[in-house]
Amino acid sequence: MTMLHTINKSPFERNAFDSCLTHVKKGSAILLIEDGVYGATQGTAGATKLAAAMKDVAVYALQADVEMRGMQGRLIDGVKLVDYGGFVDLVTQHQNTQAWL
Amino acid sequence: MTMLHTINKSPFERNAFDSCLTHVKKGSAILLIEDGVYGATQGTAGATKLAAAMKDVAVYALQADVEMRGMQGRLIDGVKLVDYGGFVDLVTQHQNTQAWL
Amino acid sequence: MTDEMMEEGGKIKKFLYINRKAPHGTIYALESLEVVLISAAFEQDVSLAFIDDGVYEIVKGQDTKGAEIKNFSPTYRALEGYDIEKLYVEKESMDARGLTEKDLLVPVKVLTAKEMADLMESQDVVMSF
Amino acid sequence: MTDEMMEEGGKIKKFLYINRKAPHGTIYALESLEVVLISAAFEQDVSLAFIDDGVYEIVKGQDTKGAEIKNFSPTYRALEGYDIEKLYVEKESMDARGLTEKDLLVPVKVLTAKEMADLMESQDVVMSF
Amino acid sequence: MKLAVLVNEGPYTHQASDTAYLFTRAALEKGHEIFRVFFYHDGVNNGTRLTVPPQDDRNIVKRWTELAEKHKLDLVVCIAAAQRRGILDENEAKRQGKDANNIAPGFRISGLGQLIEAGIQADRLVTFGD
Amino acid sequence: MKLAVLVNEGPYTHQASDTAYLFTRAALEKGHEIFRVFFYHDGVNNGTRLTVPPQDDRNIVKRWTELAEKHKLDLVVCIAAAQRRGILDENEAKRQGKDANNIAPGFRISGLGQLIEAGIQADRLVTFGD
Repeated sequence: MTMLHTINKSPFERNAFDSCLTHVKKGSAILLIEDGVYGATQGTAGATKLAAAMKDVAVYALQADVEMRGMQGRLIDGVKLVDYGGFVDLVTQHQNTQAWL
Repeated sequence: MTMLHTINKSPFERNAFDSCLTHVKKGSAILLIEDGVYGATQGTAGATKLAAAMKDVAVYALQADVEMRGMQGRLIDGVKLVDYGGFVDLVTQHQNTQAWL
Repeated sequence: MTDEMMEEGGKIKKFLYINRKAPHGTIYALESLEVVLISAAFEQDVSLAFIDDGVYEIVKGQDTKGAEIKNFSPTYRALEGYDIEKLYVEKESMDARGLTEKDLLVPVKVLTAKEMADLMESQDVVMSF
Repeated sequence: MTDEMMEEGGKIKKFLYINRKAPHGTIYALESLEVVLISAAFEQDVSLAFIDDGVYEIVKGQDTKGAEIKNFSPTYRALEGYDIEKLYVEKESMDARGLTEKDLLVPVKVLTAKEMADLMESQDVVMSF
Repeated sequence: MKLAVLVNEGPYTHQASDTAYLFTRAALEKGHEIFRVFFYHDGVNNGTRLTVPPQDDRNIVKRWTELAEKHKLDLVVCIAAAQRRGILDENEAKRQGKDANNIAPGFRISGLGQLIEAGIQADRLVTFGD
Repeated sequence: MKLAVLVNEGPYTHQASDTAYLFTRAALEKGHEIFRVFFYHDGVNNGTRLTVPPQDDRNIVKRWTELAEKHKLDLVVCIAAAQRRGILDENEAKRQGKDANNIAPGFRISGLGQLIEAGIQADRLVTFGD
């Protein structure tokens, strides 16, 4: 069984990002939405942690949230962009979803 | 001129506590309210930083908020407890107030 | 799905309620507890997890008189009467806050973060507050 | 108080609006901007500070079409027309986020955290969003 | 697949209610069934018909109402959370002795049991909040 | 001294409105003048008369109304923030074509200029929020 973890908080402001990375298991997926997308931006401490986690975990980001924050072109390699339909697919493809609020 | 800084966030959950400590100047005061009182509890990383800041800055905590969280008797030495009237006095005694929300 | 059929034809699912926020500063802890109490009537397989600031929810000695707010912390003690007995607390979260099991209102099982991650993956429904 | 008397008998105070939150995830950035725009009519001495995630508010290239939300970021460019020209950004906050002045929508003055602390202490009214 | 959605924050203040709406719409477009959208905590504030957002911005409440009409969605506002925050329908207003109500079309007020039931009946429950 | 208070969060959801109330009451007890209490962001939700909190808990809206009556407090709800969130008085409801209003006694709806004015006129402005 694998899980989908969603993160909607900036890694600079809240501990949700770090707490999620502590609890994500191999084979699971992380979807960054809302302010969570800042966690995948180049040149930040969060992205370094995320890159390390990406050996075991698939990382996605919601495209509309990336663009509304002007972060398009700034994400680290390996983060896959999805639209809202892709978000729905990730939910149905995983056994359960945990929102790191 | 000296300032009163209020912190109402847990240092574990948000960056308000750390950001306040970065911006507080010698002679100013910090008042911990609401979830901010966790920042002064013994045996935590926040309290170590706060103790270092206390050489230059007076630190207060709102008693009602300490008690409602069961943290009475757990605060580090040197943190002065005030009631809501004491909160009012701190506001009037300092030139301005910045709330680290 | 790990559904089992009950005699009435209903499903039994594993529900995990994850509490990550401090009490009082926001209402999430209180309203999470209200969900948990209601869930007891549905005869599901209910677990509660306390991680990060959520461990503060079940700290002893909460006294809300000075803040003139209702004290809901004794309600955690009532969970047992609703047959909600699987309470898990994360060790790393307690350690970082200078807390031990003796500081808690209710009997709990202490899990490491790794064990907590295993628990999450074994659930059908995870609600986080 | 550093009040000065204007001809009309009014006071001029130093107002500092501190922006510490990312835009879009919450409404604080947008509603803070609404306060700043209104304040222009009162002929006070207005400064804006962007620290922590607040620096994201004035990042270039924000495109809100996909999220179907109104894009308010161009409004920061209009501040100059309201004679609101003192915009300060904290260097440490930009550095931690991999941002430079070239990434910003509007001309700003970059301050260190220490200089930002000095700015705060020199104000009459500090509002934080 | 049968999905349930939990919305924990009010309109405009947090992006959560926007994301929940766009997720729900996308799920319907993909042919999934939305068993229920449950509004809890400040999420109950999505269900007031008294909002008047700026004309050049989205109307979050109206969007929910229209989506519900189009797809026969079950939009449930938690009664306990709604009472604390002042969201009432006609029955509740009468029962509580209030002189007005503010629930928006397409929403109904009910108990927390509806959330648990959604967790049981739906194949997936997705939470949007702060 | 002359104080002004800014409340940025709604009742119950965040402790901010409790702290603001207890601070304001303490300031009045100490003989200070409260120039104005301004409600912004979700703080406007403090001004709805439709709340029905549990009987064994505090009634946050009623407390503000009573404190305002006793001390002739000026409780101002920001009109722009209120429109987004569905807080209306009778005039606003009429102007916007809404069939109900929900403002609580003792509160009035006005513009953001009232907040700036409070900052100018009061000796201190204190902010409570999230």
